[in-house]
Amino acid sequence: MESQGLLIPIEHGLLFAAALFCIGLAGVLTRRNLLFMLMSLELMLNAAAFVFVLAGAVHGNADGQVMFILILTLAAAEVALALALVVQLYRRRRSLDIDSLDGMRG
Amino acid sequence: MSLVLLILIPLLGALLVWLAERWRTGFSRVLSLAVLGLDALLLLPLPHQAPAGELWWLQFRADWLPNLGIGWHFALDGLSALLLWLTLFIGALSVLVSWREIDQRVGFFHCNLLLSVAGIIGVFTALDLFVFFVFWELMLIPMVLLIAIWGHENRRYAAIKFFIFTQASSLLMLVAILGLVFMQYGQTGVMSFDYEDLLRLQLAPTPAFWLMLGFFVAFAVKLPMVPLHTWLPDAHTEAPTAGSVLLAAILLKTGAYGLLRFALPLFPAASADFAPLAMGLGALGVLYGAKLAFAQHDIKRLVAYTSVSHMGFVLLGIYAMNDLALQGALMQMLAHGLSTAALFIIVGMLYARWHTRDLRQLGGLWSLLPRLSGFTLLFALASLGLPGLANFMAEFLILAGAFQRDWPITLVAMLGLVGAALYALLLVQRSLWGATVPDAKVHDCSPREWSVLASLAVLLLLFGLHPQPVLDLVQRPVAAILAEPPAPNPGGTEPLLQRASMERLP
Amino acid sequence: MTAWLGWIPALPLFSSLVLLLVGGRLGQRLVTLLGVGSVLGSALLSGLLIADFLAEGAAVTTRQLPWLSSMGLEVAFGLYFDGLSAVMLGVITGVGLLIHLYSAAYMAGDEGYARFFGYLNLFVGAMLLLVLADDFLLLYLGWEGVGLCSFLLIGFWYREPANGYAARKAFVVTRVGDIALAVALLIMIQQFGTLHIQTVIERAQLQWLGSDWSFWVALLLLGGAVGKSAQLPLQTWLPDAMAGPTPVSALIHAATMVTAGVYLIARTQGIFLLAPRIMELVALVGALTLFLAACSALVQHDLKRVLAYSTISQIGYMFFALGAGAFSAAIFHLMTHAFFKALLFLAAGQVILSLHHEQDLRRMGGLLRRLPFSALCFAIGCAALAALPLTSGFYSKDAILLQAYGLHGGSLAWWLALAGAAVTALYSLRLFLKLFFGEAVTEPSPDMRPTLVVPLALLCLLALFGALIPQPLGAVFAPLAATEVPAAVHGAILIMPWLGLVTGVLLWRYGRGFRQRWSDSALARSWRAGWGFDALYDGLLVQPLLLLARLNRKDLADRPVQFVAWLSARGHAWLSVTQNGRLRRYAAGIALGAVLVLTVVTL
Amino acid sequence: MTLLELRALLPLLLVALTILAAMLLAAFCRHRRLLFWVYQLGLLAALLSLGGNLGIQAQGLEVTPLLRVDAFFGFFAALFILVAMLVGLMAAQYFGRREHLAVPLEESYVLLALCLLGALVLAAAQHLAALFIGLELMSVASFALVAYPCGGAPASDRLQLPSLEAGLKYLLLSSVASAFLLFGMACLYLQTGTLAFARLSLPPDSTASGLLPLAGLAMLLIGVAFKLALAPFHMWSPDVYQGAPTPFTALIATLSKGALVVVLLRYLLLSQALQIEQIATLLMALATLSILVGNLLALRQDDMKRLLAYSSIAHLGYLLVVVLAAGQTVSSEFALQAGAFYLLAYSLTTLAAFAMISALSGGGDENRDYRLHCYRGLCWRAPCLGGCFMLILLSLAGIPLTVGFIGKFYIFAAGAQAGLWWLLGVVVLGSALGLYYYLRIILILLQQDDEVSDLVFHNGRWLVYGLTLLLLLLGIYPLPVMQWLPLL
Repeated sequence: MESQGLLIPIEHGLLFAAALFCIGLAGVLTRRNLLFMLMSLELMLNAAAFVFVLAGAVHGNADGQVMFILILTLAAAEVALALALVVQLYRRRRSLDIDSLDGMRG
Repeated sequence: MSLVLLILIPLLGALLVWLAERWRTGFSRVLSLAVLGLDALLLLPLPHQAPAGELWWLQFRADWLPNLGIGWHFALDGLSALLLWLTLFIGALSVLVSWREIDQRVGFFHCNLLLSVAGIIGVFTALDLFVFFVFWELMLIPMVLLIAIWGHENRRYAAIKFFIFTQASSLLMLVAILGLVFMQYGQTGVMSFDYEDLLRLQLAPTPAFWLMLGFFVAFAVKLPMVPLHTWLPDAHTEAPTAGSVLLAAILLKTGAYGLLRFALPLFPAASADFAPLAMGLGALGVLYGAKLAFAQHDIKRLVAYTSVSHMGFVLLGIYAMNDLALQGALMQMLAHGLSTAALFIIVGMLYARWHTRDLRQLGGLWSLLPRLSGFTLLFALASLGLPGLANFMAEFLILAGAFQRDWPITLVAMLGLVGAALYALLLVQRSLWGATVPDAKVHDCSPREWSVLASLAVLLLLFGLHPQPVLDLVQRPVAAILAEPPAPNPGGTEPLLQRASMERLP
Repeated sequence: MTAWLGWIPALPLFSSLVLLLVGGRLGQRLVTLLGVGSVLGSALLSGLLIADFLAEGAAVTTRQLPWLSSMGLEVAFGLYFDGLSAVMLGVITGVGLLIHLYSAAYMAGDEGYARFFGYLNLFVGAMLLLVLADDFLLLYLGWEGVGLCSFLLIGFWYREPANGYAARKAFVVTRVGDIALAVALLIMIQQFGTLHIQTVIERAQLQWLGSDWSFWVALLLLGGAVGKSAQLPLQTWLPDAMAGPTPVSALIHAATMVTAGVYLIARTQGIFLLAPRIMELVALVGALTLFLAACSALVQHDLKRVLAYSTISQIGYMFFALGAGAFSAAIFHLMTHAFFKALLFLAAGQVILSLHHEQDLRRMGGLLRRLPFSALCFAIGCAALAALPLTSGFYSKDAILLQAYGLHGGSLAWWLALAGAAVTALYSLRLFLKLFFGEAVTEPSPDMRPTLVVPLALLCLLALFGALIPQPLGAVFAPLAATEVPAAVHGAILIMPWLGLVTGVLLWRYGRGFRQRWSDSALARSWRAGWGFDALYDGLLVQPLLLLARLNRKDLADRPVQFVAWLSARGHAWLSVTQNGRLRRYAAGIALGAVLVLTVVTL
Repeated sequence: MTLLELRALLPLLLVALTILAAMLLAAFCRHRRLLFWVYQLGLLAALLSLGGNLGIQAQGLEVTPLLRVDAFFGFFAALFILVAMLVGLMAAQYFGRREHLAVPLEESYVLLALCLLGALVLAAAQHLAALFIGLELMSVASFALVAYPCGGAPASDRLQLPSLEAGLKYLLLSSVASAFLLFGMACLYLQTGTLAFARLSLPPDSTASGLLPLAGLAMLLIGVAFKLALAPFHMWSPDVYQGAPTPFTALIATLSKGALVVVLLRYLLLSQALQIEQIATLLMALATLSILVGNLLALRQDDMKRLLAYSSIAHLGYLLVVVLAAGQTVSSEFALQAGAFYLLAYSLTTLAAFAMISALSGGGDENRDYRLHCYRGLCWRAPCLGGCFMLILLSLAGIPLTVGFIGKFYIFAAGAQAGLWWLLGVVVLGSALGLYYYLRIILILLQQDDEVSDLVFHNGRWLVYGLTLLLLLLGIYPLPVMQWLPLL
């Protein structure tokens, strides 16, 4: 499916989104601070949203952008809840280190 | 309808017994005896021969899950009648035997006993494969509880091992049943679990072999065939006397019954090809069981391994696939049921008196308990196959039948007779003779114990000298099992099961 | 008359049932009455029947009680009475009655008295069933019943573990023989669909003329006979069977049970005649056993073991006769042997009793003056055993050697039999001399117990004049072609016993030093242990089985099950390590999973 | 939106109405019992409305390209509403006597209704956007439910820390999974050009362009697999199950997993994705892994809730067998019926198990202790409860005369018809392992020992009796339910 109005080939867009996604994933894996994990989480969601916009552009219909907005709302909701929990965590542990939360195992 | 009552009475009886214990201690024993008696009374008036041209004496059909083709289908014929009588008799015996042995939670004990009996009766009469499977699994749970609650030292290990062995193998059978049903669904577009419909199914050799294997493994685990028998010694050693009597006398027979009712008729060709291997395993079982029995110090393990050896004979008989051998196999199931039940009862009595099962501590019982030792001697002789007792008659018929089909394996199995002599006489010599007399001041058989053992002895002698009624009872079912599938097979597999090759002179 | 045939085995069986069930409560007198009375009854009945048979000479069969009718097999309780069973009946009930009388006194006061008579009657009943059986299965029932009773009676004094071991050894070794017999029965079922003795033999002669079925069945029947009659190679159990009370040894291990094998071969001579090679084998087995047992008897120290080996050797003679085709001579020797061997055993019992249960020959001697009556009995018994003229043994043994020469002359077996006669004479003389001459060691109590004298006296008469009893075997066995025997052979047969006696006397008088050296020599020791067969079987079969049993008590088949349990426990341990509660570890799990999934999909 | 479409959507609308009513009531008059009744009656109304438009569902109506209201939706919507009502009941009893702990219960009903709405949307979804909306609606609501206790006044760490930890873990990991899911959906959208559940067809030559749909589908399946806690992505579920309060754990185990299975079934059937050979092998690998890992992890587990988590991983593995069977044309509608019944059986049994635990546990109200040794000798102390516990365990193990057995029988039947012999072998092996730990618990229940155990009986026992009775009845006579099983 050749890109009609697109200037750059789709593969570049896809590669960019994949790179962004992997960076986000790496961020979640390596960072110990909760906030940074949330930020890298946002990164992953935006990477996925980017592909939607790209697809929308390729096929010339607005579904892609609608999905982008939906993803934004989702990200907002999740971050709101996450931050509420971060506050609770900070009040108890005075630290945002995620590894301190390993009470349940086995 | 009375067939369903046969199952319902012990089922309801089980609940009643549990409540009865709360009402008055000791009452549950009498009640469970009454329930079994009632069941026997119900079985008595049933017609004891098939109406003309009909295979089953009595049938009961009803719908259960029509969209899956499952229905309540019970039937009674010679084969199941014989085993039902054995079940009720052994059930009554196990209640009698545990009169004084079980003292805590007696109501729950008898409830499990009756549930297990109900499950077994269901297994022997069910003709719908799904219903058969349900009862097959149902009879195990009460038995596991019996072992787990009232058993001896490491009863947990034995209960878990018994449960997993039998359940996992029965799941294999479920896969085989479903495979069979869906193959028939593929061929005829009708999904039915009924025995008669599945009998008419024509299977290609390879799928038939795998499905038959599924059935065979489940029944081989229950009838302890050698490589899959390791659950038996633990389960028997740890079970209370009533539990091991029920287990040895009846539950092992459900395996053999399954082979006779389902594995052989449903897959005649595959079974015929599989027969040499099965007979070989049977003969191996005879020898291996005898060798292990010979090596045991624990008397209950010794008796448990003798069951492995005797059931090896049954397997040999079943897969010899001619009339003599099959009648012998059924006779052996009956005789083994009686003689092993008696041996376990005696071991229970010894345990009640000296709280030990170790042969090295027992000895010189003849002088202390002459009557009990007399009975032990008699039943040990029965288990080694002394002519004049039922076991010999059965083993002789099996060997005669198996000899015609595959004589080298039969010769190997006959070595088991020497093995039987070894372990039976070892049992007699180690426990009854010898000088080391355990110290306790104990009384000989109480009237209850004496009557239980005497009834078993009389039955063994009766069937040893006059086995004809049993042989006539199973005459027609055996012929039906060996006959080709009822439907005229359009040029399908030619009847492989040739008659016993008896060239009779004119 | 024939209606009573059924009662002959029934009487002892009923009385044994009564004795075993309620024997404990009955007084000693009542037990003796029952025990001896039942055998007396069947003895009288058989006497009448034999007399009747001698008059008319017609074979008799009783009504067929249906026992088993399965699809391919019809078996019934039926008894068959002809010349052969008449002789056997006479021997069993006659000698049996005398032994019962003897044991009433011998076992008096033993706490298992009722149990003893119960087993003895059960034995007589089973033996009568065996002899009168019309169907092989009924014969097999008697066959195993007899084996069972020998087990129970050998292990009668159960407090002594050695007796228990001997009993078990006897039963197991005979069981090996029984299996051979059972296989023969199975072949008959397959070939003829019936086990009725007469029809089987009849059809065998019709159908098996060419085929080698007769070879195999005859061989198997021989295997069964060898097991029960303690012939080579299954003879190791009889010497140990002496652990039982002496009357038991007399009845079972001399007169009746051990001759069951001879009866079986005689009864199925139709099949054996079809397989000449097996006949030669029977003769060879008989001769070999005869010679080996005789040599062993020569060096035994225990009184009863001497008699045991002598029994094995005399039965060897019977097998040799059967093998050579002289069936009637074999049965004749069977009868005479029953008489003098029972006499010897009972006399030995009396000697042992008076020497306060002393059985070792080395501690006996010089009893002539103190035990005159036993000396007399022993003299007659040993003379008959050595086959000196005017005794019954002389006629029967010579008949065997003469008739065997006719049919089988000059073969190795015959020469062995001849040499055996000499050795037999030697060891019977040695036994007599060792017992009643030489210096006295233990002080015996007087031996003239009244109740023991009557049976012993009767047996002495029978041992001397037993040969005169007519044997109605004409109808059963085909008459032998009378072949003339050269005078030299005839002479040799006559001289052999004297040769043995002379050498015995010379050795006793002058060879004291030689005898001492000889009895400690390696050869003597090996002979004493039954030519090392016991050690051979022990090493070959018993030890490996015990080792295997000890090795695998925990049942190897359980290993795979335990391995599966161990494997799943290990699996659980490894996997639960991954659940360490850290979120980043779980995220890493997801990432790894994603990589795994993508590779699976894109490969 | 014609009137007919509105009537078709009535159940969803009624649930949305309950959410609004609950929220307003929670804001103005915080009366716990009133809210409970508003919640239950709202759901009941939705259930009745569902019953009302059976006709519409019979022929199936497409309401906006996103949703499709048909018999398939009807059956599962009813199941989810019933589950939500039962969870509501369990929550009321679980938090019932905890006034002094001041855990405000009112908001939980809002979240429960939200979760239910998400599930209903998923049940009717036939469009990737609807899938996304429903999934996220349900997930975010359940994050809040998991972390619910730490919403109240700051009480002892012992009570609130585990739920906080569980909530955080669930949120973060689930968002990562959603990211995967979205990325996959985006790739599929790039490939097919439409967001509806369109037929996926692999271009014959598997060049680079062929990889895109495969990768997209794989990423989507990763997201779904995480939510269903299938094997490689299962690590979160034990901690979340243990941390969350018991009723809400039940919700996650039954509602969220059930809804996802429904939408997965619909998607795979509409897109015929299972025709693609790699996807079938992927699902087979996932099923085998989760059956083995689930059962192995549960083998020696001591905590009851973690054990139920692992056993639910294994049960989802069994359910994948049905999903695979549904892919094959020969057995697809039988497999659908099998899947529907198994879901019913699984939900009923899991709810009964969690109701049992919430009614009965070690330790007082605050620090509930679900370790197995607290339950030893239960059969002798409280025979009825002990009996119910044994029946529930037998149903989990799939032993006859329980609904679990009929469910397992259906699994085997679907597998046999579709010819998945190897997978059935793994199921047999898995259930053999399962038998071990279920029997181990039964033996603990039957243990006789006399020293006093710290077992505490909370309220909620009648719920357990009711559920066990239902479980037994459906096991003995499941015919009425079987007639309702939907066809796609």
